[in-house]
Amino acid sequence: MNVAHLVTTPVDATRLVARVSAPERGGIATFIGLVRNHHAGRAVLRLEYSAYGPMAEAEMARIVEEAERKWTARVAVEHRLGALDVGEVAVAVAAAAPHRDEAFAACRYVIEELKRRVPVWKKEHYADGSVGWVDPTAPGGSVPAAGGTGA
Amino acid sequence: MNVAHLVTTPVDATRLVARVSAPERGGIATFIGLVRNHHAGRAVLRLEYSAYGPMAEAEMARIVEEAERKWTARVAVEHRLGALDVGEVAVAVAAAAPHRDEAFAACRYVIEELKRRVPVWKKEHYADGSVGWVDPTAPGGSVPAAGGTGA
Amino acid sequence: MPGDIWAMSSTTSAAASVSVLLFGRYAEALRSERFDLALAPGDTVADVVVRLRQLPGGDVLPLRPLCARNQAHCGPETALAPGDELALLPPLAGG
Amino acid sequence: MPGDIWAMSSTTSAAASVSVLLFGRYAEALRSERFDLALAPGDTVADVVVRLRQLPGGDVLPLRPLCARNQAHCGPETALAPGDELALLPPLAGG
Repeated sequence: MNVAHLVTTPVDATRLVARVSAPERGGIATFIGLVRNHHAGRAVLRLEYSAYGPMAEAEMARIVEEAERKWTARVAVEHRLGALDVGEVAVAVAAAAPHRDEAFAACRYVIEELKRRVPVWKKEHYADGSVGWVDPTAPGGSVPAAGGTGA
Repeated sequence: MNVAHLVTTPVDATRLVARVSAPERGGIATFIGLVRNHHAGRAVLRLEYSAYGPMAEAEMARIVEEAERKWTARVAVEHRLGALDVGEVAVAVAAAAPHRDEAFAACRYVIEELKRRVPVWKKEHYADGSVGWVDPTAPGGSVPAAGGTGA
Repeated sequence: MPGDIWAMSSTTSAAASVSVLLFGRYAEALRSERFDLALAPGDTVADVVVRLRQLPGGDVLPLRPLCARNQAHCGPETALAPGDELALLPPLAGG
Repeated sequence: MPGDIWAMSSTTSAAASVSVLLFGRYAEALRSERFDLALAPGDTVADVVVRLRQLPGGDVLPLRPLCARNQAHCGPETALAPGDELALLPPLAGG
């Protein structure tokens, strides 16, 4: 069963929890990443996620497999693509394991590795009309993108 | 708003997530504890949670307050009481924060402190007909309770 | 003479007594969820535990059980005041 | 003479070419999401990056960008084979 997906419809963490639940797994840790209304001191109105689709899903599947092997856990993850408003869910991870240590560790591993390895990009639309590509390696956290109407 | 409750109806993690969500909080970590079908090598059929109610809610509220202060997070927690079947949710914690480090830390803190400090007890009904009080300090993880029909 | 120092709620004035709450297997073994005890000046949690251990089933109690005074965790040397609510807590198993 | 070594997909046989995929601000700056490049024996990812940097907007590319060969992360010294899919990835921002 493939449990690592890119989706263009709303991410539902409850659905992921249901997928990983089982009577022998007593702990489920989840992480939900939402679109924030600010980034590096700038007011954010909305954003757009894009991806190198086939690789992103393959890499997510590899990460899930690694976590499941390392912690005897069961993991599901979904990442949203396209246009998102503030408050919408961008990514959700659910990790179930017999005990909570493993569930937390597996959940944390998946979101950290996803951020480190999965080819997804984020374009932010700011309140001042400008648009930026989020770049964690850039000084201000983003670099200007084409299509902005402001600064 | 009180966000630390004992409940006798099903715990709904989604409701807790909704309570802590806000546009400035980009990360929500949750933990869901379910009734497992096994404990310390014994098959479990169902269990009963009881509590020192007023203190349990007061202690949960103190823990939530500590976590919120320590990590600038927003936290909600619910613990179920009464009879539960395998697979039902016993406890759920949701912690929202601007970033995921704080969300994970706050969530983890609340479940660890809850287990350490909140006066709740668990009676397990085993497949062999016996009944035990769960006791993490006892050698087999539980001590016999009255009312068992077996070993 | 335990009989001298025991007094149930109906015969004890609240001003000179402490409510002891029992839970889980402590309540099961002592067949009660609550005792109202007369309090001598200077009585600590440990003093109350010693008296409860003399009751039938009282050996379920460790000498230093987990306990709470007025709904907050406390240690066995905690002094009790008239009207206090003392809870003796079996090993916790929540979550 | 970049013109000599560039060949778009329509004129290059798949057997001797590599598909280069661009994303995010790399695609924006180079105004394309895909180039099919002729491959010389021994060409590495770094060789391809050097050539792409000569194009208009190509200076958006660092000398050692994050990259993937056939949908798996790879280093800039990775040798390319005909038919490979090379992706040049701007700093990741998922999650």
